[in-house]
This record gives sequence, structure tokens and C-alpha cells, in this order.
Amino acid sequence: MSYAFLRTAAAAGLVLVLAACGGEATESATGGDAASGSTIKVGLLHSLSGTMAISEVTVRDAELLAIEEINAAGGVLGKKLEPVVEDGASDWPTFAEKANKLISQDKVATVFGGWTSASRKAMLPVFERHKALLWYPVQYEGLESSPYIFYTGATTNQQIIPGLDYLKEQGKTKIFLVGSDYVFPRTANKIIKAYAAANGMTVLGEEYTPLGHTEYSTLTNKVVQAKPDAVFNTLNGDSNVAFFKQLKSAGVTAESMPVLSVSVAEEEVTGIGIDNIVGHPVAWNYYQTTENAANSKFVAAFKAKYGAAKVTSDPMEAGYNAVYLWAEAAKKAGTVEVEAVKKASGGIALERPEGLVTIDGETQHMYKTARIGIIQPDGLIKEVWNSGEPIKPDPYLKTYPWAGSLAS
Amino acid sequence: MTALLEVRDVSVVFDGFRALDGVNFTVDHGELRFLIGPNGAGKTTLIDIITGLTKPTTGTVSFDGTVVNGKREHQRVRLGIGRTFQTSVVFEELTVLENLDLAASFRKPLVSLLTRRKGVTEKVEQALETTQLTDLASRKAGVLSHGQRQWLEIGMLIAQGPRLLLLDEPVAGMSSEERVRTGDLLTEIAKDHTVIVIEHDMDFLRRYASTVTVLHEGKLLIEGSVDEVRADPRVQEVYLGRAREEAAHDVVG
Amino acid sequence: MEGILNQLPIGLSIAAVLLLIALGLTFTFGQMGVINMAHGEFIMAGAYTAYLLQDFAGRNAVLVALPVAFVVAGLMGLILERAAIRHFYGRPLDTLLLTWGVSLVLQQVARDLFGAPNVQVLSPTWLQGTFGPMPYNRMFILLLAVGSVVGIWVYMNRTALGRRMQAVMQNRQLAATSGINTGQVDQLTFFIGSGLAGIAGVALTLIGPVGPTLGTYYIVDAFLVVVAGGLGQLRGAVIAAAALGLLNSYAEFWTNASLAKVIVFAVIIAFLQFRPQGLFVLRSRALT
Amino acid sequence: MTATLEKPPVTEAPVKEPRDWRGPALFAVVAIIGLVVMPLVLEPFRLGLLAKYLTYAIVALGIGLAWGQGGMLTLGQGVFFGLGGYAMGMHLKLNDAGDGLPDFMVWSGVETLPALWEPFRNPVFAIAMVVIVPGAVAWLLGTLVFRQRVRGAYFAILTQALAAAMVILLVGQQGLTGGTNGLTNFFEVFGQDVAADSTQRGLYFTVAIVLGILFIAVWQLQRSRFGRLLLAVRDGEDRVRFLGYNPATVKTITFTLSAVMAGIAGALFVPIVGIISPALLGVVPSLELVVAVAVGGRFVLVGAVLGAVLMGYAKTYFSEELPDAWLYLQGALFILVIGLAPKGIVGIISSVRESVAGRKKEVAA
Repeated sequence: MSYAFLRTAAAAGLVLVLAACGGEATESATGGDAASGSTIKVGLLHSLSGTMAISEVTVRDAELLAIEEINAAGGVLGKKLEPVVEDGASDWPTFAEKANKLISQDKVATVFGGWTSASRKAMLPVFERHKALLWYPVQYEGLESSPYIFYTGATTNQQIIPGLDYLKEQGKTKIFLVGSDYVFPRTANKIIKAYAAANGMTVLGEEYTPLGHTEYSTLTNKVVQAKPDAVFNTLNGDSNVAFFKQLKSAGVTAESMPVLSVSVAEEEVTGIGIDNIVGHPVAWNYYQTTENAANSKFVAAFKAKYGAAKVTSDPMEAGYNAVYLWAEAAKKAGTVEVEAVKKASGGIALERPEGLVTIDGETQHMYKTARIGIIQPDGLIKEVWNSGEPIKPDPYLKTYPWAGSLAS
Repeated sequence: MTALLEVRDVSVVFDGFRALDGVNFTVDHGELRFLIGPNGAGKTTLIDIITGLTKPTTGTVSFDGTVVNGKREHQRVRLGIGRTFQTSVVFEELTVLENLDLAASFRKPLVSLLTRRKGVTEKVEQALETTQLTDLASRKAGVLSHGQRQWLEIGMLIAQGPRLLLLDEPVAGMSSEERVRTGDLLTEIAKDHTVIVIEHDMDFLRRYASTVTVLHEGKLLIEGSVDEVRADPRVQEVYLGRAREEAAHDVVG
Repeated sequence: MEGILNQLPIGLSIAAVLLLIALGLTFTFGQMGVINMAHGEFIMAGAYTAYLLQDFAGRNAVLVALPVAFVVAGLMGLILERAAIRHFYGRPLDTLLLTWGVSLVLQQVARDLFGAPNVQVLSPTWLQGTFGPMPYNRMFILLLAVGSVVGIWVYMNRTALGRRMQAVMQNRQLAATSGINTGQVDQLTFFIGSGLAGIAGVALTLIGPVGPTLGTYYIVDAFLVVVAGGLGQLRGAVIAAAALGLLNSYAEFWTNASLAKVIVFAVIIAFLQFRPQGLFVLRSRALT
Repeated sequence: MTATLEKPPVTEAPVKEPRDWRGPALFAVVAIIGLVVMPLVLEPFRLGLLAKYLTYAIVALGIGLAWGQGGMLTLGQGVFFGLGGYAMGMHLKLNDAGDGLPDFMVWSGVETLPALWEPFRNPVFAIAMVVIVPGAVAWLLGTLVFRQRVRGAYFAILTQALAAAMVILLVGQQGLTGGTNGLTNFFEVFGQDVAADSTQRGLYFTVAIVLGILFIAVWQLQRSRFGRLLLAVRDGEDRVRFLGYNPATVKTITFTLSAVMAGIAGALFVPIVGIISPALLGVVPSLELVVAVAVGGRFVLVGAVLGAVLMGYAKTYFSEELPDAWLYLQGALFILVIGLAPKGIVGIISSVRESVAGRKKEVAA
């Protein structure tokens, strides 16, 4: 009797909860214009759950820090920024759905969001249809220039190509390509092969593994058998942990065969195990150790807000920059209206933690300095090479003759 | 005219254990045959072989002149071999009527099954009457008593309209009253069907059986009339030896 | 040529990982018909045990963690069995879904306790280096798998408890009527099966990421081993793991990692055409 | 019912049975709410979400049929959803591309349109494929697997592995399938601007009507002899063999039907949500829908539909309001439903009604 009663009661409660959810969810949020009232709403759309949460949560944190700092300094156009945070849940249709919600329900002035190329591709049509703005903070595979997206991470000529320049300088001419099976590694490797053909380098092998793959002994065997001078690594996420652990145990060292990674930043180093990756090079535009006043301030503020054990990394810094760059453009335009902000953005130059960043009005990408770093025993990354000056973004590689066939 | 069922030289080996060992077994049209033997003699295994539930290691099974070895269970049913189980399995979520209707409809083309059942067919009606389950027709089979379930199984078998019926211990666990009713049902069915019955109960056997086949340790011990079998010393030994151990449950006359 | 030869030990070491993960599953699956989707999270618990023990044992945490993780994961399994699964015997599909719910919750618990990023588990210095093509840590895992198999074999065939377990596996009702406390045997089986997951988790810290979703990477493959090997069949699991390990290794060597996974799936479907119950089957007369 | 037994009709003459009007009446009420009230009350964004949940409800209907009625727990329903979705997505992509190549092929370095894509230009062919491809895959898997009597948990694991393998296959063929990104950025659906409110409204009506039709069809199927047979197969597959039926055929047909429904849902999902990607085919989305069906009530078709819509809303609501809690909640909900209310919400409602009715009787007596 009591059991049956309990069962019924529990279940009835469940129905009520669900019904309530349904009911409330259908109630529409009524948001006025982004700039009406005393605040300006901005959307933050990253994965807070699922496989990508590991990376994206930190970017959101950096963006929130920037909003806080800007508000402390008086806000934008005399109004405080009000962040509206949504969860993309590591699921591309959800990104599209939430982008739609931020634009049409919350009526935000702009959105900062995304990490994977797939999430950006899913959001792109939403922003283009609604003529709304997205600031995308991660290095990516290029070959895109949406009029409604600002790309604050590196495109290929600011990360991949400098990485190859570095390997060539080091005399590493025989390389092996290892990547996760998705669009960024495949595109990156196409560029690498074209570069290699034009620069007297040889590509000894090209291997892809499914996302989330963790068994790398066969791949390690293939790499070792091929005897390359270096490996160009475009693996993503947890696969890097398995790859570096298994490479290390197969006896491969940074001296005998350096592995240049483009998706391993400060945050991933501990998870991989410092032991397993120390001495290997990485290619980015920013490191926690990058020396300048803006960066000292950023690192200190970030640690003060989120804890001394936290590290800062390139995508976080690019997200942090995005908020400042948008605020600057809005100030220059005198409004948060999308077309005006776009028009005002070209040529805006700010000293950021990574150095001078300038918006290229034509492509809506940034001028960025490429930096190669080596992973240190303390888990941080020390810069050993840089491009000297910010490189003009060239998402379609139009200025590289050898890349002619790539971007038809 | 060939026999309806012919089992030749059938052996079955389970992980080294010989459940059946070179059994030859023939049943003619219209016969009512009883199959007896102590536990583990291979009775149910023999029925499983005939109906296709178990594959013989060697030997052949022919039904009405054709070898059925390669055929699957449902294909043998379609040839006209039907069976019931020791522990009755009826579909508890369905009504008695639906159970019977399902049993009667297997020859219909699959497409015609997409329509709803409308009314009751003759075959089902007959099965209901024969098994005296008419009053329970719209009850779910899940609420039936043990005896009623057995009758429903037999009813389903009748509704199938098979040419050979195999009944595995139809009266096991029944009250004496129910046994009588089942026995009457059996004689009724045997009038116009070929039937093989596995049974332990010698009283029941004496009352209804004509020919009896005795299995022991996977081999065919003897075949003959009830009296012949009772008189055979080997049968007495097999059964008495067991009877001493297990008290006088399965008394041999 | 050398590459081809190297794939042999690599295949075996993949097999060892598969076997370690599948051993516990094949037990609980075989005896109780329970598909424990939370098995992967017990593996994760084992891995985090090794992570936590680093504070005390430093680099040798992996060794200390083996028995501790066995107990930790075992107890988690025991709690799950007592609290939930025992109410669902005979309803394998419901258990599957129920334990999936449990696995979701456990993943989130791990995320809240240890954070979403992967954590660092340093492997002992004496496990660094290679013997021919075979890294020491892979040999360690191989030995661990062999040790577990031998241990289970001895337990099942040489101890009274183990024989009871076999009896329950073969015929639950008969075992119950002959005076075996099947509930107790179930608890013990679940404890051991889950404990083995804990050991697997410790082993995986040597070669893979240690994070909240660790279990999800291996669980599908492990289930395939159980399906191919047959329910509750120790020898079936060993042979199936070896076969799948080698198949994986060579398929990936000659094609690529993505295609290898697809090939493995296709081979298993084809295999089930000949052996629908897996390699080895417990025969029974029960009609379902 | 016994009244119908008076005289054995030789042919199956229809017999008048008292009709229960409550079911159809409820259906009509829901239909009016769905087709009239919702489009008036909800703004376009929320209506779009509801349309999305209704596509899930179509998949759930199929799961309810295969699992609730047929006992086949399929954890790979996402595969069929995806196949239908890709068939539709390919057509939309080609339609947008005109004489050129779909955008992703350009950046994947594909220079000529793969032969596999060519026929999808034709809308009739594409729509046919939405039904045929998922159906054929399910039929093939079903034939291979059920013929060998692989069932229960084994079947569940195999469908799960199928989902995993399919995702890897799709991701690996980037030039052909768009890889992880999948297919997105559609402009037109059958001549209409896909983003326009009127188009989205039209799509909502389409999916609601399709769901209604499929619901009635499955309902009829459930009440037919085939439906009874399916229940029998669920409860005693081996026994059914001895009734002269081949359970493998029954199961394969049912599994194929459920796959076709998932395929149709996938095809409708694409223009509504604007994307189809391998992630939608994976194990997790498939399992989430199974959860939804369990929550709603797996043994009753209404339960499956109700569960899918409610869980869809719950997911959206919690991820908007309490993103961190969603996983806990989903897990807990699942444990609670399977553990305490295996018949789901529908079961709870009916047991509440029964206990109320029982109390009334007590009072009356």
C-alpha cells in the first residue's frame, strides 16, 4: 500500500514538474531593443555541458571578465553590458537554436560564442539571416569570411603556415600528419601538403582518427616506422592525451621527433601529463607567458577572479579580446546597431595581451602575431619564435602562390 | 502408404552427453501414441527434435514422406506439426479469444493481418467449444488458472488445425477433476487427429492409451500395448528402481 | 615488414585493454543478465582513485591504486546492485536504461568533484621505456589482464564461492532450491565485476585521458567483446578480446582508424550470422 | 464481447461492437490545440521549437512501436533519423547550389559532384529516399540479426554499435557528407525561403499533420491482428514459432516501420532546424529519445508522443535556466521513472484515475 502510494506520489510529482517546465518554457521572454533601458544585452554562447565544455567554459569566463572590466570602466556608450549566457551543449543544432533565441528573444546587441568549426557553421546561417553579429574566438581552418562574423582567433596563415615556417627553419623537412577526423585537420593538412610541395618538404604520411579516439598504438607504430623529422598534430581534445601518453611510452621524445601541435594550449598540458609533452612545440598567437603590460594585467585579473591555479590560453585571450574589440567599435560607431558597428570596426587597433591586434575591415579577421612556443616542465609555454610583426589575415590564402588550387 | 511420422537413427549430443542415442520411432495416421520414460529419458528432447527446437546430431525426421531436418520451427508448423509445452506458454496480455485467433490465422497472408479481427472464425469457435473456454473468451489469458491455461494451449493447437499433435505432459500439476476433463478432451481430439502424448501418470495412461513407447537413457526400450509394456521386466526395473527412490508417485500398476 | 610484425604485440595489447574492461561486464551480464551501462563510470572511478592516491604514493600510485580501486569500484557496484539492480532481475532492458541514468549522474558527479578537464596521473618511472616494440606499460596491462583472468579462473573453479557462482549462472532456480543464497552470490558477483572495472580504470591511466567521460570511450567496444564471446564465458571473452584486438590493430594498420571501427562492426554482425549466441553458449532448455 | 460469439460466422462478417469515443475525442482536442491554438499563441521561435519536438515525437512513436509493442529496444534510432535527414539535406543543398557544388564540397576540395549526390536533385527521388534508405538499412540489419534470433540486450547493443559505426563513417567521408559539420546553411525548401516565418509555420503544420497521420496509422496497426501478433512476439517469441509464424519477419517489419518513421522525422527536422550532422545520429541522442519514451509511457502510443514533447521542452527549459542541473535531472528522472513508474506518465495518470475510481466505489458501497 505505502509502496504503491509512494510510487504514485513520486510519479505525480514528476508530471507536475514536467508540466511546469513545459509551461514556463513556452512563456516568451520579452526583451526590448538591445540598447533600450540602462543596459546593453550581449549574448555568450558556449558549451557549458558535454564534451566541449572543458574548453569553452574557460572562454566564457574570460569573456565575462572582459564584460566586468568594461562595466567597471563605465560600460559602453554610457550603459552597462548585461551578459545573457546560453549553453550550446556541445551539440551543433543546439548552437543554432540558442543563437536564434539570443537574437530573436533576448534581442542581444551581439553574440560572443562558439569553439568548434561545426558550431560556427551551424550558427552562421542564423546570424546571416537575422543580420546579427557573432564574435568567434578560436583559431580555425579559414576559407570563410561571413559578413556577420568577426574572427578573433587565427586563420591558417597566422598559425599553420608560421608553424611550417618554423619547422623548415629547424631543418625538419620530413613530416608526418596526424589529426582528428573533421574539417579543421583535413583543411589544415591540405594546406600543409601544398606548402610542403612548394618548399621542398616531404609529407611521409597522413592519418586521421575519429573524435574521442583513445587507442594510438597502431598510429604510433605507423609514425615510428615512417621515421619523420617531426609530426604536425591537429588532434583535438582527449585524443591528445592518449596520443602523447602512448607516443611517450613508445620511446619517442621531443628531441628525437618533435610533435608540433596547434590545438594544445596551457589548459590541456596538465591533463596530458607534463611528462608526456614537455619539450614539444606548439603554435598559437598568445601564451600566458607573453610579456607585455596588457597581458600582466589580464593574467592577474583572471587569476584574481577565478583562482590562482587557473591558466590563461590563446582562445581565452581571443574571447577576452573580442569583447573589447566590439566595445571599441560600438564606441566609435556611437551605437550598437549592427551595420554601424561593422562599418566602424575596420582599422580599430588595440594593444592586447597577445600584442597589437588590428581589425581587418575587409575580412573581419584580425592582424595577429604568430608565436611558436615550447612546453616547459612547469606546464607553461615559453615562446621561442615569432613572426616579428602582426600578420595580415588571409583566410583564402590568396597571397600565397602555392595555395592557388586550395581556395577555388 | 507411408507412416505420418518417421524418426530414423536420431542421436542428440549436448556437450558430450547423449540425450538421444539412435532412436527409431514411427507413428501412423490416426494413431494416439503415448511416450513414457523416467526423467532424463529423452522424451521432451524427442519432441523437440520432431518440432525443430533442437537439431539432431545425426539421423533424420520425416513427416508425411518428406524429410524435415532443415526446416525451422514455424515451417514445420506450416506442414502440420503442432505442439504444447510442459509449462504452458500462453500470451497473458492477449485475451483467450485473441490467443486462439492468433493460432488460427497463421496461414493467412501477412498483409491480411493488418486488418482488425472482426468477429470469430469457425475454427476459433470450435476450439472454444471443444475446450469449454467460451465463457472466458474475452478474459486476458494472464488471469487463467493453471488448468485453464493448459486447455487454452490445447485449444490453440486445435485452432492451428495440425495433422500431428504433440502434447508434453498435458495433465502435469492438474487436479484429478481437471485430469478427467483433459482426458476426455484428449479422446475427443484423437478421434480425428494423430496425437503423441508424453505422460508419466500410469493411471491416465491405462485409461486412454493404445500404443506406448518407452524411452530410457536416450534409447528406445520397448514399444507395444499398455499391457505388453507393463508386463515387460525391463520397464518394471526402470520404473521400480526409480519408484523406490522417489516414493510411489509414478506408480506402475 | 617490421611494421606488420609490430602490429602483433599492439593487437595483443589492445586486446588486453578490451579484456580488462569486458571481464567485469561478462560476469554481471552472464550471471544476472544485467547490462550495466554504468560500468564505464566504475572504470572512471578506478582511474580517479589512482589520481587521488598520487598525493600519498606519488608516481607509484598506480600500484597502490590497484587494490584500492578494486574495492572502491566494487563497493560502488555493490551499492548499485543493492539499491537498484536487484529489483530488476529478469528485466535486462530496464536495467540497461536505469544504469544509463546512473552513468549520466556519475559523470556529472565526477565533473563537480574533479572538474571537467582531464587530470594528470603520472606513470611510474619503471614503466617507461620499451621492450622491442612493446612499451613496458602495455606489458604491464597485458600482465594485469592475464593475472585477472587467472584469478577469476581459480576463483570460479577452485573455491566454493566460485562454484556457487557457476551454479547460479547455469541455473538460478535450481541453485536456489539447492540451498544457495542467490542474492548473496549476486552481490558478490557484482562486487567482483565492478571491482574489475576499477582495476581497468587504473590501467587506463597509463595510456589514456583521465576525465569524467573516460568510461564512455571504451564501453561500446567492451560490449561488443561480451556479445562476441558469449554470456558469462571466460574463455569466450578472452578469445573474443584477442580476436577483436588483432582485427582492430591490423584493420587500422592497413586502412585507417575510422574505417577500422566500421570493419570491426561489420565483422561482428557477420560473425553473429554463424554464432548468434557468441562463441560459447550455456545450453538450457528454457523457453523464452 | 461474448455477445459476438453467438453464431460462428463462416466469413468474417463485421460485428457491431460499442465504439469508445473517448480516444477519438481526445485526439480531436489535441489536434485542435496543435493545429489552431499553438500557432496563434506561440511566437515563431517557440513554434519552431515545438515543431522540432514534434519531429522527435515521430521518432518516439516508432520507438514506442518497436520497443513498447514489439520488445525491441533500439538504441540506434538516431541512425535512421539521420539517414532521412541527410537524404533531405542533400536535396536542399543541391537545390541551393544550383549548377555549382554544395559549399562544404568546395572547402573539402571536391571538384565534381559525386555520383551518389546527382539523383538527389530530383525532389521526388529525395523524398523517396527519405523512406527507402532508412527502411532498407533497418530491413537488412533486422533480417540478419533477427533471423539468427539475436534479441533483447544483444540487439540493443548491436543497434548502439551501429550508431557508433555510422557516425564514424559519416564523419570520415567529409567530401561526401560534410564530415562533423554535417549539412547546414540551407536557403530554400521547395521554393520557399527556409528562414521565413511563413515557411516555418508551414513546416510546423506539415510535421503536426504527418505526426497525426502516423499516429492514427500506428494506432490502427496496434489494434490489428498484426498488432496482437507483435505483442505475442514480445512476450513469447519462441512460442510464436510454434503457432506457425516466423517472429523474425514480424520483428523485421516492425523495426523497418519504426526506422521509416525516424527517417521521415529526420527529413522534417532538417528544414525546421536547419542542420543535420553526425552528432544527431549518435548513441546519446538515440538514448535520450528512448528515455523520453520511457518517461511518457512506453506501452501506450500516447505516452511515447507525450514523453518526446515533454522531454524536449524540459531540455530547452533547463538548459536555458539551469544548464548545470540538466544532466543530474535527466539521470535522476530516468532512474525514478524506470525504478518507480515503469509505465511512465501515462501509467501514473491511469493508476491515479483507477485509485480515484476505486475510492468512489468504496464511498458508494
